[in-house]
Parts: sequence; structure tokens; C-alpha cells
Amino acid sequence: MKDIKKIEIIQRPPPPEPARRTNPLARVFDELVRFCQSRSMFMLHYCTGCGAIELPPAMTSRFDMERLGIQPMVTPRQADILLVTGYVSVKTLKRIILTYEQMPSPKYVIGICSCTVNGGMYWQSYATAKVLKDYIPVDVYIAGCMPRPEAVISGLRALMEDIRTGRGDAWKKYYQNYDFYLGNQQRLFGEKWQTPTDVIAEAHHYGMMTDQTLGEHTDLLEQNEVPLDALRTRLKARTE
Amino acid sequence: MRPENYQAVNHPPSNEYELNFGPNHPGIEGNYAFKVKLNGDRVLEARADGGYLHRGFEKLMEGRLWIQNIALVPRICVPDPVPMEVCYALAIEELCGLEVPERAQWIRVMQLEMSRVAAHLFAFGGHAATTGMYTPMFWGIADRDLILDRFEELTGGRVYHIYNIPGGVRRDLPEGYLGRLSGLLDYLESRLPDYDNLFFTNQVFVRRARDVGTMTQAQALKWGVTGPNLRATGLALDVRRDDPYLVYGRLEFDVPTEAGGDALARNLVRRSELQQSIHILRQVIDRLPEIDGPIRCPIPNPLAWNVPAGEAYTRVESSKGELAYYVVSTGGGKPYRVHVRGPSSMHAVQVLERLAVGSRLEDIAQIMFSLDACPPEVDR
Amino acid sequence: MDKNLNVWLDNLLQEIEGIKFRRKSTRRVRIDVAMDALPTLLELLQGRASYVHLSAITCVDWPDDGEFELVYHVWSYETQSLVSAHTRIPRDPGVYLSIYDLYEPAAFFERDIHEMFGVFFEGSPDMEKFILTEWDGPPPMRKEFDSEAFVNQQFEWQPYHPDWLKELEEEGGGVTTRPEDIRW
Amino acid sequence: MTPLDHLLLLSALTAVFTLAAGNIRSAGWIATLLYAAQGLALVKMWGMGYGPEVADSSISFQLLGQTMHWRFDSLSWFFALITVGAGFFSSWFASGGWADHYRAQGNSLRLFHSALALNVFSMLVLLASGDLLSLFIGWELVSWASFLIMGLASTRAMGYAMRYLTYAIAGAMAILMGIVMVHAQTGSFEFAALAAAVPGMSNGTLWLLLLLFGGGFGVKMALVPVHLWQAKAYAETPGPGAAFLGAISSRMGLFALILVIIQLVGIGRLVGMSIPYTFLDARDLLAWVAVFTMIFPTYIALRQHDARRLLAWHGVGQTGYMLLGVVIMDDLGSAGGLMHVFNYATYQAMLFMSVSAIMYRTGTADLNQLGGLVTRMPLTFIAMLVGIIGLAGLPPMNGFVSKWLIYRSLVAEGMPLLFVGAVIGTLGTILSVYKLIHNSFLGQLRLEHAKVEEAPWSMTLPMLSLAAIVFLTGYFPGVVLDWISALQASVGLPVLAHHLGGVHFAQGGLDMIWINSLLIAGIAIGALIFYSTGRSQRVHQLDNYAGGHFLSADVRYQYSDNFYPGLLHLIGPWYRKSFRWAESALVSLTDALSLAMQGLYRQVQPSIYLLITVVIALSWVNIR
Amino acid sequence: MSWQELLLELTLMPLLAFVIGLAMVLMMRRIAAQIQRRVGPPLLQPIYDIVKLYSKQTQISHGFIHELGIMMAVGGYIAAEALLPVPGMDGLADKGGLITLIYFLMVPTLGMALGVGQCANPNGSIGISRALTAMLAYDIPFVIVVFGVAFHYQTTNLAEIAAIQQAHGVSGWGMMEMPLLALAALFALQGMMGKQPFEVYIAPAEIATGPMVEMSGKFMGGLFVMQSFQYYTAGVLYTILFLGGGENWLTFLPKIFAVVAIPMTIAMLFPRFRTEDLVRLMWKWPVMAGLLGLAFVMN
Repeated sequence: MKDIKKIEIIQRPPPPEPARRTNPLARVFDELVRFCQSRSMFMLHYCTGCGAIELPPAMTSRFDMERLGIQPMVTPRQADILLVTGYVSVKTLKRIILTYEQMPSPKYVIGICSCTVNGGMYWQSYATAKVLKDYIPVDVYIAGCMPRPEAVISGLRALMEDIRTGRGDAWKKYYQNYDFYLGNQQRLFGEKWQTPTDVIAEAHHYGMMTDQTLGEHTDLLEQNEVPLDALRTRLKARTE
Repeated sequence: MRPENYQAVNHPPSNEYELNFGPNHPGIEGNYAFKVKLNGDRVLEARADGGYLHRGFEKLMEGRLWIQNIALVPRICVPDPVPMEVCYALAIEELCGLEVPERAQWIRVMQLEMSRVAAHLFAFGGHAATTGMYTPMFWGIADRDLILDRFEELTGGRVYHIYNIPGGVRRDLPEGYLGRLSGLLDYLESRLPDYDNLFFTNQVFVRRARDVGTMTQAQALKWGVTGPNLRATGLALDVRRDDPYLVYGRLEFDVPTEAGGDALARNLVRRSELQQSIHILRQVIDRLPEIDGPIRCPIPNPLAWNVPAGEAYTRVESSKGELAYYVVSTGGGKPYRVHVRGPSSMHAVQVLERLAVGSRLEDIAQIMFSLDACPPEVDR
Repeated sequence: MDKNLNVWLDNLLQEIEGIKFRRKSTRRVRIDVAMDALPTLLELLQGRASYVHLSAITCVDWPDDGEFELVYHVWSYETQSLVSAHTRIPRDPGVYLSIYDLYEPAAFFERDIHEMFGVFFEGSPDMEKFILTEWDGPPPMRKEFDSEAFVNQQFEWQPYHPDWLKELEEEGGGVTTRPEDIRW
Repeated sequence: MTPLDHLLLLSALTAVFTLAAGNIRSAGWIATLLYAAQGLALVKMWGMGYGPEVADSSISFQLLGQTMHWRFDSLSWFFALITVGAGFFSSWFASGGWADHYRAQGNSLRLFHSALALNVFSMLVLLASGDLLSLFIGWELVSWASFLIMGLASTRAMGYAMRYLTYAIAGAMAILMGIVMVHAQTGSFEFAALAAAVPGMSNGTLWLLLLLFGGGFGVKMALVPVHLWQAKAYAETPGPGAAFLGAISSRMGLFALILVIIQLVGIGRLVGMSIPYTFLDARDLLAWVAVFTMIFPTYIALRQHDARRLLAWHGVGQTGYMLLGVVIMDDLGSAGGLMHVFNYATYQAMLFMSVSAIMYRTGTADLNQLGGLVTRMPLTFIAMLVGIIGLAGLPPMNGFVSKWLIYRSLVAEGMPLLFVGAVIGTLGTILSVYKLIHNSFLGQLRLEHAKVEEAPWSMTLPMLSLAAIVFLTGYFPGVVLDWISALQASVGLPVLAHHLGGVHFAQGGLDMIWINSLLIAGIAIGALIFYSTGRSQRVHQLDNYAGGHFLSADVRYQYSDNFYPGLLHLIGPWYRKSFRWAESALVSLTDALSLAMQGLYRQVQPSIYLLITVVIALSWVNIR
Repeated sequence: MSWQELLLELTLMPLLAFVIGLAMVLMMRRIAAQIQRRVGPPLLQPIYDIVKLYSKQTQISHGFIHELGIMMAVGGYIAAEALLPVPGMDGLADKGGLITLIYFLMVPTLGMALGVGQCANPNGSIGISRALTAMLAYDIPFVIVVFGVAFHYQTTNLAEIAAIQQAHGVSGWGMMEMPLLALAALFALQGMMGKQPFEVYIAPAEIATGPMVEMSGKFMGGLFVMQSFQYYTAGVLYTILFLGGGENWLTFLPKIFAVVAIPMTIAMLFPRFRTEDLVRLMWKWPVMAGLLGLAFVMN
């Protein structure tokens, strides 16, 4: 699939936020909301790889992640953080992307284990994808093989700090640079790759479109897209 | 390479519906999937779907040095990694004709049993969680963590130890280690009545798990079931006893069985094995101080180690059942072929599919967890 | 373990023509058999000699010989010994008979070998892909499939070259002792 | 010409018109206007709804030396209002798109409309009966008219209609026998004569009368041992017809029961008639029959997967509430039971209509082949939603008020087991109506229904008007309770003191205006909270959690069949062991009987059999 | 009562219910943590959760009914709180009594059922089917209890029921006068709160948390709010029926917290039943106890 061109993200200053908040209390309110977001993180119950073995100890009586407001949740709809625990085989990566797109924003991805950074010890495996952040934006990496519960918790605390101070906004990149991520996904999964979630529509709906959201890869998606069925919620945004 | 079909096709007029268990589902152990077709809550068809954890271990091992693979093998089964290392080491030792010093053999047995205890604590905790009782899971995993502490002290790693190398073990026991281990065993034994009261004799649980996923002896033998799952049908078959490796021939232990063949029986077998493992560990603690000697035999430079040509089939009883390695060497620095026969490759695919058909939606997760299937063993 | 049984079995097997028999240890027996005689042998082992447990089927690729070696490991709970029956089938077309009617666990192993090596087993109940459902390359376990080359062609790594690594490289690389110097 | 004459004439005119011109395209609309005119004629008799007025008809006959005459009082007026209303809405529903569709299928519209008009007419005649003889004539008319409309659709429907006829004739025989007995005792067919004779009758005679009349009327009401004819027959009736029949037809039995047993025999007498060797009396017997009528059919409905059958079985079940309420016979209970007649008519008609609308658009009422239609047919969905909330008896709809009244009276009277039985019935209703709405409107939209459109206005408007009635009479139950208290006064039941919002008394009243306002305010606050935070985006139904899997359109994910497996694991064996056996035994018995009857009918004139029966009955009475 | 006072009460009652309900949720999680030998969440965790859920920036809706369901679920409980008399505030208790309240409590369930139905997820539908079955199971003992209490006090007005009990001191509590009914109600309470062993409709390992499966952001937040209302309602209802209601907040609060603590503790010690076992159990012992209690009451 190397024939699908790889593009790079052009780093630009983020588009200025529309100044809709003039109330001085709004800032306090935002702080409060961010604090609550940082203190209540629902993690998705999805053991994508072997690093998941250290999550039960981190959750249960000994390390007790609930102290920090972290709870496991079953479906992506309820979850805030996706822990990609270890190597991602290509088959799993598809599900991870599906799951990630189904999660409501703000959502955070933590790459646990070295395998998510650069393939880890499976660097020569034909079945595992190597660099997670090419496919979905990653907020925090916790390296190690495998990281101890303490490391997991410290990584989560780092994420909490990021959320509290408002730095944890990697999820916006997915909307803003969707073309880049989609391109990488297409290079790996083939040009017919398609998920049920309409990211472009979401980006449009929530006002997160940038000039890098759409591009040649989204065009390719549009070309090859099989309409889900006559129930067309997919998409008016593109024609507009 | 589209993952699934979105194409519009009219539905067949049918009263059945499909439900996907996994890979992202708490009713499935690890990253594994199970598609079922149901009517109401009755399972009509079941289809296992694996490969989410596929890393191509067997291919990877062909591309690495013999000694490098030691770091790779424990990752095949995460909750119970020690048998993987030991089994692989045994295969190389058989190929090279290495004689493992006795002390190393005892230490290996000690680790194997510790790993079994840890895996069983994990297993029934998980099973309890599928029936909605989370307390045993919290307790079990916290207690398992104490064993991981002992592993950490011994090997430096909590989960992946990379401790059993061909020819012996990597380092000797730390000072006072056996005493601390003994204390841990005392603690675990003192916890057993709690687990019994909370879980194993809990009438609601018993009612829930009885007659779920029942296998007969004949079925179990025919389907290639091994380990605790086989023993739950009343057959006292155990690789440790039938095909003794290391010093198991010299140890005294029972092979616990149950007659039921259902989820409850499988759990009770695991519970009894927990006690047996503690019993074995106590024997090790008694005997190990008397056995002096090296902890490994001399081996050639591991980075330039050409293992003699030949093949070896070694079997080990892991916490899930019969684990076997088939290793072929052509005399090179890397294995020519390594085949891992994980016990779960039977349990998680064919046995699970067959037990699930005709069972109820409520019980699918219970069947999966009571078989204690470990998906990475299947996917490799 | 019953020594007599083993002796009886050894005698029996040695008398069968067309198979090569070797006892490696008290519990391990290796048999080499031609591909058309293998099902009969397994039937004999299962029916007459209580080898009811199929432990594994392994496929070994020998591209130089143009053959696949199939190894059937069967275990007897009564004699407590393992027979490894080796047979070789031509690599092309890579078709063989299923032993599902003798041993039901064979279904999984045959399915696995089918997707990993591309050997088709006639009569196996399920030859659908299981692990590599979303893989459309060649059977990966064949020797000619070069995993590393595939990886280099398919995947990318993220550049990671921090200062400390550069310093280390200037000093002569990450490994300070040369391999041949290491002694255990 | 009295107002009653106007009404009856208008009704007859409707029947004649539909017979003559039922096939023209606008026949339905004209018939609808004629029903509206009947409604106006009823409104002219408005006084009956609020006071003890009586309207006589100027028509009368002499038969067997007795005068047959017709009259209207508050009881008749209340039932007539529902009848004409049901006729109006059914006819409206059947006028536009539905009629074209019906005709396109090769059915005769003339037959349908005239059958409907005949039904209304015969029911009005029954309701207007002024003595036992006219009651019987009306009764027979109603039976035959129902048969006519039931048997329209198909041969299968005809089979069910035949079965109904067998039951109905058996019931009619019983009634006739009762009437003959009354005549033997009193020498008159007048109601007053019966009422006067009751105190002098022995308990044995009264029991016989009760069984004969109760059995006869019970067949029409489909009370439990004789309930098997109803559901299938109604389910096979063409949509608006089913709406009409479901709304009111069976209530004729209740009307007659109230008329004869409550009004004439009197509750005091029923309580005095104890069943030997038990603690029960005649009233308890009726109450328990009512409770079983609630429970069994409701749980049979749970297993249906045809929407129309599910509703029809509910129709059987809900009769129980009305009867239960009426036989409690205190002010609250009887008001609840009678109000339930009105409420039930409104939402049952609406539910049948919405199912017909679904059938009109999708061609099936099989709950396993529907799903997800809410996005396609939102107005029909609203109608069904209002209907099921009413049927389940939850606030804020009117069904809640009537059920509340019944429950409250059971508490006040100290009848715990009946109370629990009634609650079991209600819970079963909630379970099965959720199945109905889930399987048809919610869940996965099937691809073949992806382009389905909303039903035409001629169908949605009657449904929505009915929905408005259901909601408004739930909000202001006093409107209906006014009519009911007049009715109670005329029948001789204790009169319920009420106000516009419900009832008020010291030990816990009910004020629906407050309750509904509270609920609406609560939901409004809920909506405020909901809409004041975050924006949401509509996603595709395949963008859904499936354990991390990709869903595809060619697979069915709709959970529909065997909707309550957990419950059925427990009570399923009961169906198999007792119900099924009993039902199949009864069905085959009935079939055998009906076959025999059919054979006889084909050979000889039915009137001869009628005559023979009369002769036998008379001779039996005379011998005594 | 002037309309201003009434309005104040109607505003205060749901607010108080919400705050107390949040505290109950916290208590549940703390109890669980104690039994599981861990620390548990911080004091304000329920608030963090709800604020976080409502502040989600993208949310998934499956259609208007999905949204309406949540509004009904929250709104139904907000409305129901006005019917539950608490110390000093009777609200609208005289406008609709005990029976009305039971029906009111079905509105949120129905709302949730509708909302989940629109999600087109089989897991959710199965969850609802189980929830309704469970409702059928626990409502039968519960209505027996309700009947017994209403008959015993000859009123369905909750404020009056509480007042009658308070008039006789502790010995006049429903628990003392109708111990069997109180026991049956405790079973029903366990089912009503959906706690193990009656937790059939949540069942993560079986149906991926059932009704909540497609709920995200504020939808989920609505369910969290609903949960806290639910605990509060269950606790207060039981307290009014059997523990003498509330003379003042000082005695009332410990009572309601103690009531809900019982199911929360039991929940941690049992797995969940199968659905039919739940129904069987509910129709056996609590119904028997209830009927027996009823027999005593009716004499």
C-alpha cells in the first residue's frame, strides 16, 4: 500500500478560538470543568495487548485506581481514556481506531508498553503495527515492558495534570489533521478502509475543521466509500 | 481489505440475531472475540474469532538467536509465563543434552508452582467478576500481587521474568527468600477460608455455575481438553505426574479431580490445585536449603551458540493444561522451527464453540472464564 | 507407565514395513512414515495402542527439499508415552488428508497450518481463516516469506535518536563487550 | 321524533348509504360525516351525560303480547358516545389512503363500510334496548354484525369469525334461556318487572340466572373460560375494523352485564349469594373471573409476535379491569371500571390504527420483521407511544386514572389478592407493550424499510386526535368522570365525588392536573438540563458498540423474538403444561362444535333451530 | 400553604434529593471499597463524574427518542421527588399518594427503555428486557407491601403514613408493627436498586452493561443523576413506610442512609442470579413473607 502518499502534518498555530466568553466567571467555570475532567477518567475495558495484565493490579485493592477517580468502563461510548496496552496487531488496530472514533471527546489515548512507541520487541513481526501515534493521536506514552502498576498510575497522573492545565488536547488533532491519520490508516489497511463513524461530519458539527481535515485521503475515502445504507446521516457536511 | 461488509443486503426473515462478544467486552478474557447467533437467550451458533493478539511468535523465533528467544517466550501467555520459559529451556536442554543442576531444577519447580498459584488466583477472580461478584476479583488479584512481589525479588521482573535460561536459572535465591515465601504461603492459606465463604461455597454462585458448560469425560478426551478442565470431569491426568519433568517425580502431591465437568467443577479443581501448589511449595522450601550446587551448567557463548541438529518435543503442565514446545534445530544459531502448543488453543476455540452452542447468553462469559482460556496462547 | 506395553509397541512397530521407528527415550518415540501410510498408522495407534490424545500437529517447511514435514504428536494416557509421527508431503500443491475423523483436535491444528503454511487438508471441517482473517499476503510461516523485509516495506518507525544515544554511538555503540568476549 | 329516533335513523341511514354507495371513492368521507352527525345527535342528548335524563324512542313493537321499546339513559348514552366515536374515528381512518390500499388488494370497500355502519347501528339498537326482548334482538344483531366485519378479510379470518359465531350463538342461547326464565318467573320482559321480582327469587334461581346471563354476556366480553375466540378473530379483521371492534364491540357484553346484573339484580343480592363450601360469593366469583381475565390473556399476549394479535390479546385482558372495577361496586371502583371502558376504547383504537398504518406502509405486522421505524414514521410512533403509555396505565395518560381508581378502591375495600392480581396484569401489560413498540419502532431499521414514508394524513390525523383525547382526558379526568357519575346514579351505584382533576378525599386522593403538571415540569427540567449542556450529533445506527466489531448491514442485530426469555424460562412451562393443553383442548372442542353447527346450518334454516331451542326452553320452564 | 412556599418546596425537594443521592452513591462506592479492602474514591467523586459527563464536547445521539428517554428518566425522578414527603416538606404528597408514586417510578424506567430501544443495540435491548422482567419480579412483593401498609394505616397519603407512625414513637414504626412486610420490602428494595444478586440488567460480562451500552456524555450523565435519585427514592420510601419517616433531618438522614447501606453491602457479597432465578426467588420468599404479613395486618 505504499502507493498511497504519505503526508506530513504542517505545524501551524491553532486557529483562534472564537471569543464567545466574555464573562470573567467563565474562566473559573472552565477551570472547574477541567478539574472535574481530570479527576474522573473512565478507562475503556479493552485489553489490546499483554500490558493489560498490569491493569488489574493497578485497579484492584493494592494500587486502587479508584482513588484517582479512574474506573473501568465497558463500551467506548462511556470511556474517556483508551489504554492501548502493548503491541497492536493490525487486526486489533482496526478495532482500536473504530473504538477511538466511537469515544466521545475529550478523549485521551495512553500508549502503554514500548511496543506502542516503536514496535518494541516485535519490531520484525509482520502482524503488528509499529507506531501507534501515526494512526491515532497519543497523549501519554508509558514505556517499559511491561510498565509496573506504579508506572501506569504515574502516567495517568501525568495525563491528569495535562487535562487539568488544558494541555491534553491531542484528540483535537484527530479532527484537525484527519487527512494525515486517515492517510496512514489507508496505507496500512488499504484504500477501501472505512469506519462507520463519520469523523468529518463530527469535525464539521463541532467546528473543528481546518484546512488539513480534508485532503486527498478523504477524497479517496469518499471515492471508495460504501454508503452505509439509505439512512443517510453521512454526510451533508461534505457537499456543503 | 475492508474489515466487514457494509453493502446493503436485505435481511433474511429470521428470528435470530447476532451478538458480538469481544474483543472489547468484559465477558471475554483478553483480546479475543466470539460471535454468537441467538434466539432470545439461547445460543444457536457460536464462532470464535482470534488473531487479535497475533504477533507471529513462531516466525519471530526463527529470526532470533536461541538465547534471545528466552525473552520472547513468556509473552506467549501473560498470566502464566513461567511454564513457557521452562518448557522452551527444557527443549533446548534436550537438544544439547545439557544436564541441569539439581538446585536449578528445584528452583524451577518453585517458580512453576508460584506461577500456577498466581494464575489460578487470577482465573477465579475473573470468573467471579463475570458473575457480577467483584470482591473475589479484587481480593484475588491483590493476593496475586504478593506473589509477583516474590517473583520480582527473585528475578527482577513482576510479570516477565526471563529467568529460566537453558542449562539452569539466571541467579540464585536472595538471602532469606524462602522464609519470606513461606510467610506468603501462610498468608495465602489463611485466606483460603475467606475465599471459600465468599465464593466457592456461595450458594448463589454455586447455583449460577452448576451445569454450565458441562463436558463429559468422553467429550473432554475427544476434544483434546487438558489440565484442570480435564480433571474437572473426573480424570486424574496431569503432565507433572504422567510425564514427569524436573523433579516432579520426587515430589508428593495429589491430582485433584471433580466429577461435575461444569464451570463449578472447574473452579473447584483450581481451588484444590491452589492448595496442592502450596503443598508443593512447602516441600520445595523444606528441601531447597539442603541442595547445594551450581544453579546452571556451563553453556557456550549464548550469542554464538549453535544448537545441535535434531528435534525435541517437551511438555509441561501449565495452569491451563498441557503446554508443549516442538523445537527443530538444523544446527544453526537460530531455531529452524518452534511450534508452541498452547493448551488454550483447544479450549478457546473448539471446546468453547461446542460448549457455547445450546447454552445461554448469561453463561457464555462463564464458560470462557471457567475454561480459563488464554487468547495469546491461541494467537501466538 | 507400563514397560511391557512399550516393549510390545516397539516390537509391533518395528515389524510394520515402510516406517522408520526410533525410540528416543522411554517416553518419546519417533516414527517416520510415508504420507499415504500415516492415517493408517494413526488409526492403529489410536485404536489399538490407546494413543487417544492428539497433542499437536506441527508443520515444518523444508523449501530446499520442496517438502513440508508434518509431525503428529500423539500421547497415550495409558502407556504414558508420546509418539511423534513424521511424514513429508510435497510442497506443491500442498494438499493432504485431514485426520479429523480420528482426532477432533486436529481441526484446529489443520486450520492453523492452513493459514500459516497454506497446506490444504481435505476433509477438515473448517478451513476458514482464524487468526489471519484480515491478512491477504502469502502464508507467513513459509520460509520464503521474509518477515523483516515485509516489515520494512509495510511499516515505518518513528525516528528516535536522542543525544545520549549519539554519545554512546560515538563511544563505540551500545554494546560495550563484543559477543565473542562474553563468557558465562 | 325524539332525539333517540334521530340518532337511530341517522345510524340506519349510514348503513343504507354505505350499502348503496360504499364503493365510490369518497364513501368513507361521507360515512365519516354521517358518524359525526350521529355524534351531534348524541350531543343533543347531552343532558344524559350530566343528569338522570331518559330519552324514549317513539318506535315500539308488540311481540308475544309484550311491548318492545327502546330508550336511552345515562348508561346507554355513555356507551353510545364511545360507539359513535369509535365508528367516527375508524371510518375516518379508513377513508383516504387506507381505502385505496384496501381496494387495491381486491377487497370490497362497500362491504367493509357497510359492515362498520351495521355494527354501529346494531350496537346503538342494543344500547337503546328498553326491555329484555329488545335486548336480545339487539344482542343478536350485534353478534351477526361483528361476524360480518370479522370475516371480511380472508378465508382464515372467516374461520376465526365462524368460531366466534359458534361462541356467540351459544352465548345467545344462554341469554335467551335466561330471558325465558325471567318471563316464566315474572310474566314480563320489562326490566322493571325483573328488578321487582329479584327480592322474591330464591338463591338457586338467581344463580341460574346469573350463570346464564353472565355466561352469555361473558362470551361477548371474552371472560376467561370463554375468551379464546376473540384475539384471533379481532386480529384478522381489517385494520380500522379491528380498531372499532377492539375499542367497543366487546364492551356490549359489559353494558348488558351492568344493565342486567348490576342494575336489575343489584349488588346487595350478589354479595348475599355465597358459593357453598367456600368463602366466596357471587361478586367474588365475578371479581376473580375478572382478575384471571386480566392475567392469562396478558401473558399470552407476551408470547405473540404478530402486533395485531398482541393487541387483541390485550383487549381480552383489559376487559378484566372494567369488570373488576364494576363489580367492586363502590364509588371509586365502579367509576374506575367504567372510565376504563372509555379510556381503553381511545387507546386501543389508536393502537390498532397505528399497527394498521405500519401494515399499510410495510405490509407486515410480524414483530420479527419490523424495527427502527421511528425515524420513518414519527407521527405513527407518537400515536403508538401515547397508546402504550395509556395501555400500560402510566401517567400522564388516561389509562392511569382508571387503573388508579380501581387500585384505590381495592385498597379501601381491603381486597389484597385482587389488588395483586391486577398489578400482575398491569406489569405484564407493560412488558408486552414495550415489546410491541420496541420491535416495531425502535431498534434496527431493516433495509427494506429504509425508504418507508409516514402514513398519509387521513390515517395520522385520526390517530393523533385520539392521542390528544387520551392525553387530555388524562389531564382532566373530571370530564369523563362527570358522565360516569351520572351513569352511576342512573344504575344505582354509589356516586363518585370528583373534580376536574380527579378525586379528592382525605386518605390520599388523586389530582391529575397537579400530577401531570408535575411530571411535565419534571421532564421539562430534564430537557432543560439535557439541552443546556453539550451538543450531540446524530450517528448512523451501524455506528454502534458491538464489542469492538464492525457492524454490517446484512446482519440482523435486532433483538425481537422471544423477548423475555428469562421470564419464560420460569413461566414458559406453565404455558406448555396447563395453558396450551387447555387451550388446544378447548379449541379443538370448539372447532368440532362449530363444524357440527356449520353442518346443521347448511342443511336446515337456522331459524328452525332457534325455534326448537325456544320450544325446549319454554317446555322446560313450564314443566317446572 | 401559599404558592411561594410550595414553589420553594418543589424546588428544594429534588435538589436535596440529588445532593443526598450523590452522597449515597459515594457511600456505595466507599462501602464497596471497604469490603474490597481498598481506599475508594474521594469525597466529591460523584460530582466529578457528573460534571465530567455533562461537559463532554462530542456526544452521540441515536435520534430524538434516545434523548427523550434520558429526559424522561431524569424528569420522572425529579417529579417523583415532589411526591415524597421529607421532614418539613410535604410537597405534593396529598395530590397523589403511594400508588401514584409507584407508577411514577415506572416512568423513568419506561423512558430509559425507549431511549435504549432507539439505540438499536441488542445488548441494550436485552438489558431492558431483563430490567422489565426484574421489575415484574420485585414489584409483586412490593405491591403486597404497599397494600399492607396502605390498608394498615387506611391511607395512601405518604405524609399521613409518616405522621401516624411518628405519633406512636419507635414502637409505632411500621417495622415494629409489620415486621414481615418490612422484610419483604427489603428484598424488593434490593431488586429495585438493581444490586446483586438481582443485578441482571447491568451485567457487564453478559450484555456489556445492558441499557448503558450506547450512552455517552450527557446521556450517561443523565443516568448517573437518575441513579442518585433512585437510591434516594428507595431509601426515603422505605423509611416512610417502615421507619417512621422523618421527624427532623437529624434522625431522617441516618435512617435513609442506613436503609440503602443494607443492599449496598449485600451487593458486594453475591454474584448475580440468572433472570429466572431472580423471578423465582422474588416470587417465593418475599411474596410469602408479604402475604403472611398481610394476613396479620388484615386481622
